[in-house]
Amino acid sequence: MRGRGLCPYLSLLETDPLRDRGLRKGFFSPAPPPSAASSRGPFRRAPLGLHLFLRENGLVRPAKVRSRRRLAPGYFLLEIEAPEAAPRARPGQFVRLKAWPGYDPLLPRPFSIHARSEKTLSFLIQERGRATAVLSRLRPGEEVWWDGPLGHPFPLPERGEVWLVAGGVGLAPFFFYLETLRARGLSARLFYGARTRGDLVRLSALERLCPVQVATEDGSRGRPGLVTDLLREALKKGSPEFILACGPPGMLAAVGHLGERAGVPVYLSLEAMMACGRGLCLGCAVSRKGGGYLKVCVEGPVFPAEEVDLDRLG
Amino acid sequence: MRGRGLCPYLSLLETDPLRDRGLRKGFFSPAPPPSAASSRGPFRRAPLGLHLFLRENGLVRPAKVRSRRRLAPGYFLLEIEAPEAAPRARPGQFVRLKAWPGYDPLLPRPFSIHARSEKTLSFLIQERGRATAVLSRLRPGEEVWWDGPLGHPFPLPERGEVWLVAGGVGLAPFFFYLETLRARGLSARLFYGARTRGDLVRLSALERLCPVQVATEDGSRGRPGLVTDLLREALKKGSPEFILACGPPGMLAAVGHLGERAGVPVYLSLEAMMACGRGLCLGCAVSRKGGGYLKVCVEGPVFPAEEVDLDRLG
Amino acid sequence: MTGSVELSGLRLSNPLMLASGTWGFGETLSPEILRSVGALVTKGISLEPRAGNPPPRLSETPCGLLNSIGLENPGLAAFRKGILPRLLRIGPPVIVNILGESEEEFLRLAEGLRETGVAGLEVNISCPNVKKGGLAFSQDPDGVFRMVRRLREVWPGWMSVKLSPVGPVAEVAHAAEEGGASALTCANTYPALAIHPGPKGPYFHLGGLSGPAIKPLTLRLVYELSRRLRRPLIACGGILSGRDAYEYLLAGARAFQVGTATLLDPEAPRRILSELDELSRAD
Amino acid sequence: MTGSVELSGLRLSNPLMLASGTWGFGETLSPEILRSVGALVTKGISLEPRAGNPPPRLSETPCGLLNSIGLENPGLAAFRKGILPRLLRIGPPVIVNILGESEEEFLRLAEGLRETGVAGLEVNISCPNVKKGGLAFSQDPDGVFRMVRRLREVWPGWMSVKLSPVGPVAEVAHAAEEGGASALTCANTYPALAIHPGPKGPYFHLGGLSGPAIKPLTLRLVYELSRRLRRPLIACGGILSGRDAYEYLLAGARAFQVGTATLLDPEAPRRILSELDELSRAD
Ligand SMILES: Cc1cc2nc3c(=O)[nH]c(=O)nc-3n(C[C@H](O)[C@H](O)[C@H](O)COP(=O)(O)OP(=O)(O)OC[C@H]3O[C@@H](n4cnc5c(N)ncnc54)[C@H](O)[C@@H]3O)c2cc1C
Ligand SMILES: Cc1cc2nc3c(=O)[nH]c(=O)nc-3n(C[C@H](O)[C@H](O)[C@H](O)COP(=O)(O)OP(=O)(O)OC[C@H]3O[C@@H](n4cnc5c(N)ncnc54)[C@H](O)[C@@H]3O)c2cc1C
Ligand SMILES: Cc1cc2nc3c(=O)[nH]c(=O)nc-3n(C[C@H](O)[C@H](O)[C@H](O)COP(=O)(O)O)c2cc1C
Ligand SMILES: Cc1cc2nc3c(=O)[nH]c(=O)nc-3n(C[C@H](O)[C@H](O)[C@H](O)COP(=O)(O)O)c2cc1C
Ligand code: FES
Ligand code: FES
Repeated sequence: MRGRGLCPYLSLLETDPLRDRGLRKGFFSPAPPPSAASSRGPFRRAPLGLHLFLRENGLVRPAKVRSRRRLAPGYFLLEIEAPEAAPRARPGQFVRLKAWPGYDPLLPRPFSIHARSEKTLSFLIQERGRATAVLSRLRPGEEVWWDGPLGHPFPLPERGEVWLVAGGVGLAPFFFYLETLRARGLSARLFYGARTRGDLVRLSALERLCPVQVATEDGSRGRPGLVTDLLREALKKGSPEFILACGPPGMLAAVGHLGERAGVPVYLSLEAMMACGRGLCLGCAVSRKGGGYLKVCVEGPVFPAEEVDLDRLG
Repeated sequence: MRGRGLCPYLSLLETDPLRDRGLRKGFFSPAPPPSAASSRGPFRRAPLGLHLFLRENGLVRPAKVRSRRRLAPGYFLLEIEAPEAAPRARPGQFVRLKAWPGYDPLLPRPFSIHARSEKTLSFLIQERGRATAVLSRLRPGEEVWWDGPLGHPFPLPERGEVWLVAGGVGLAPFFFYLETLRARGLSARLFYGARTRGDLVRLSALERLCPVQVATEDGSRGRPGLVTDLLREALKKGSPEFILACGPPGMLAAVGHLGERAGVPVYLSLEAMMACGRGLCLGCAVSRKGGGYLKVCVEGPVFPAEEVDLDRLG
Repeated sequence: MTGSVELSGLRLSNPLMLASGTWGFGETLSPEILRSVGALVTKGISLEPRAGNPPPRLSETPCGLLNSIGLENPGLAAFRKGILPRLLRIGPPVIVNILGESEEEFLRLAEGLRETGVAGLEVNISCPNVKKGGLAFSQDPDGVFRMVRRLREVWPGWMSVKLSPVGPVAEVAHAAEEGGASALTCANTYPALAIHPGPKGPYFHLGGLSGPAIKPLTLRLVYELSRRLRRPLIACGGILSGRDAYEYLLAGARAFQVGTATLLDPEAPRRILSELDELSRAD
Repeated sequence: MTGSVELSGLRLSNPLMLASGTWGFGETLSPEILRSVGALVTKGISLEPRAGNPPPRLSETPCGLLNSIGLENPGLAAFRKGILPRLLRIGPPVIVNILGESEEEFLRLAEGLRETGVAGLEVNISCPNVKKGGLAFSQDPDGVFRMVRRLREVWPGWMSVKLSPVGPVAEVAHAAEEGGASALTCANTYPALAIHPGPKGPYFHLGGLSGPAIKPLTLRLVYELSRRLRRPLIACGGILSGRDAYEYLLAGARAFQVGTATLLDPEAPRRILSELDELSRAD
């Protein structure tokens, strides 16, 4: 038992579960070529491809907080000075933020761009753990490091209506998106669900941008039940050019299946743990339908639902 | 060369330089019994011994900042709510502070008690590195974790005059001490030196408590030169009951030697890297004259100079 | 999860132990806290007193503490006479951590602690073996097997071997188990280095790393070892919260030690037990 | 200190390399930054493409990053054809990190990269050797010696062996050196574990630890090895600032790699070089 050669050595190394399952020989998943995606709807990528876009536009800056405003218990709006990024930002993109000194927490956190002005970007943030706690206490003038805009923007409709499905703080990127649609004379509907009424934010502002239907699991506001119930009923009476959903994994999977059954293209805005936000680490993988992985930060965050292994969304 | 038994194994372990120097067999240094110290002057320890004192009085609390006031570039006064500690605090003692979330930096930082009111403790802090940078930005109402009071208090004179020697931010504990002396009708003189005039703080407040003589290395205020020059001259003309010094190691060593030559008892307030502040880690060692080590946090921070290996003060 | 645990015949009222070298001899901690822990593991005691290393003995690292205390301790005689009786009166089982530079020294320490009332020994093998040219015991599985076997002849009571987390850890753990250890303490600090600017040029501070930074590493070790050993594991490394302790229990430890946490916050043992208690109710 | 360095015949314009797996293939980094580094060490390339591990692949730990990417890469053919030509046009020497599960795989990788214009290879031995029942190369000094010797027969050019920081590190380093390595990269990530609450119960995330937390450990390793090896050491582990890099150079490294820093901040390589430059002037 003792003696180095005899004792089966402990696997004190990075394990490889895929190997154990015989799935190790797979394929490296490069960004899907634009044509493959566009066969299923107008999923437009940034003109030069995201890579170039990020090189030109993914900027890293220390900046100041412009404002921080509580929206509801557990939710706040954070606005930062970002004159270099604001003009280039597109709805669906995200920014990494770090507003604490030192290495604990280590990773900047990603947040969707909720709104923008000429020189600022705004984020709708849910207080969840340590980093969002720090962000929730920031004051105007305090320093925040930002990196962005990152990720692919949301697709825009050709001419028809978009149906947006938001679960909880998944609402965050849709405000910017709705403002963008409105500026282009495009129309949308929003289905917005949350656990309870206290989790529904920005309702008046949203209602000025498009028709909004609301659902709460506890029935404290709007329809009692899930937001996917609202969508299911709406799909019985009509259909949009496409559906765009952002929210918890269970909701995304349900929307994906609903769209498939109704024959309506669905785009899902995914989340994953991120270390870099720009394709360097390969950490932000989600399972792709048919095998292999998608990288949320550089191939997403928005994906056609049929590319995503909905059952493995987490 | 290969093969475990043949290759001289690397010392991937905690080294023990003392062992290499044949000094490993030493002695564990318990707190010196009161009698040994009092043979050299009225060095009074807390009545029940520091250990009991800490058990009863070394309290750990989250508390709020009362005020933070800039004194000069690089120096500020921080006042915290500490109603449980303030009444028990004695001059010469210190408090550990942590005012940032998370584990980086890991260690709370020690600061001498600069002043106290009925419910607050104040600290005179020099901006030096990461933790003091955070402390320098605290606002009233923000949370700070404190642990104290810790350490032995400064000795009080029987009836004669005390001469205080402060170097730079070594001034910090003397304000509280001077207020205490004054309340007891005891008298003192302060010799206060720094690199330049901008490093001299609280002069008016100090001058209301005792005669103050000042020296700056660049001559921008007071006597050009070191504070020990002031002391040397003063010792030619008179002498105090004892000298109490707080400042950089070089200054402490010089004061120790000056006192020895003049036959005046000297007490030095020492500093050392601290992990615990209450005798648990044995990390705050300084070299004792004649061998072995003193623990700054539980045997000090104030020591009779003749117990300290002045040449090894760092 | 904060109730009674049994480790090869040693029963503790709860799984939290105070780690060697991180609580002094309890003089400055609240008696209530000292009474409340599952076991007290003493500072490492050697035959002769040790003065420890010259300063600096502490460096702060990212989420870590690097120490080179140098195993300062009063030596067996002074410990047995002047300190141990008081420790035994506190309440929890007292486990004496022993350190030596040869097999003989460990044996004499064990002999010298017989019939003193201690609940057990923790054998710190992260020391150089002068009989083997300074090769640390922790790097020598055969040596550990032999020494533990011989220790068992003089110490039939409870005995944990405290592993170093570097080197042939699995083999040493197996060797200790086969030699007759009651339990394994996994693990001691990690060899580390911090470099500071100094008046005479850069200062190289060599020592052992502890604290939050090491938790992912020692947690992995406990996970790997617990699946391969028969004896119970006592986890030690970067436990600062109930959640940290819980993770180690999930990873296979039966009990755990708290070290650096108490240095940072003297209330830590109480807080950690209370947090662990809350977690076990939530589950 | 930010000037040209030479490592066994390979000349770099400065000592900073981008570490394997931490800069993608450069598509999203500023071309200016990519051009400015001393060398580019590619993601680990295997013979066949690898899809990598299922998510989650990342955990945050105290001052650390735990990754289980699973060595996802396009495989030798796609790399050589579709990626390498572009990398070679950037400017700095390109060192291809290769990984295999047997000696033969390493040899074929080396053969497959001959006459491609790469400046050298970095041999990642932190992989299980399927021919030895999964024993990692990094735990098998004899195996490393033999493999490096055989690699030298097919690859006479520059070649660093990238050490794992756990196990018989010194012996493996000596073995690599004797086998003919041009340099040693010290070191890869540390085996680690993070446990997360999950919908189906606690999730055990096994992977490799990098970032600030590991610096004191790898710094110690570099210090110990540099005093015993003849070949130059390339340090890698927790370098996030010029000061960190400087400490490794003081500890005996000739060059260094930056990994996690670039993930956190894409400007890191430029910033670190600039900080190191300032430090060398200050001295
Ligand atoms: C593309 C994207 C867009 C997002 N947009 C928003 C938004 O607009 N508003 C909002 O409130 N939240 C958003 N999130 C989620 C947000 O990043 C997390 O809630 C936040 O990181 C939590 O940090 P914490 O320290 O407070 O919590 P922690 O306790 O540290 O973490 C809680 C959870 O947050 C997630 N998380 C933590 N760190 C990271 C990281 N580095 N990368 C990705 N996920 C992480 C993990 O799921 C983790 O389990 C987005 C996430 C992604 C990936
Ligand atoms: C008993 C005592 C009383 C003190 N009183 C005062 C005071 O009244 N006012 C004041 O400005 N400063 C005081 N100091 C010094 C003060 O603790 C340091 O300046 C402060 O810790 C620096 O922290 P930083 O993070 O800003 O700097 P860092 O860059 O982290 O450290 C700079 C230096 O500060 C010292 N230091 C850092 N951490 C610790 C620690 N945990 N324990 C001890 N020293 C440390 C070390 O010498 C270190 O090299 C005192 C120190 C001691 C030991
Ligand atoms: C200041 C200090 C002193 C220590 N002294 C000893 C010792 O004497 N014997 C021993 O076996 N371990 C000693 N240790 C190691 C601890 O018992 C423990 O194994 C290590 O610190 C890891 O646990 P932690 O991260 O919770 O601190 C010491 C650790 C520290 C920080
Ligand atoms: C996301 C990620 C991917 C990595 N991929 C590889 C790899 O493919 N091959 C390799 O030898 N090392 C790989 N490493 C290890 C790094 O090259 C480096 O050795 C390690 O991260 C320590 O350096 P750091 O602390 O500066 O990040 C990877 C590290 C990370 C964080
Ligand atoms: S977060 Fe690093 S590749 Fe997506
Ligand atoms: S700081 Fe821990 S014993 Fe003094």
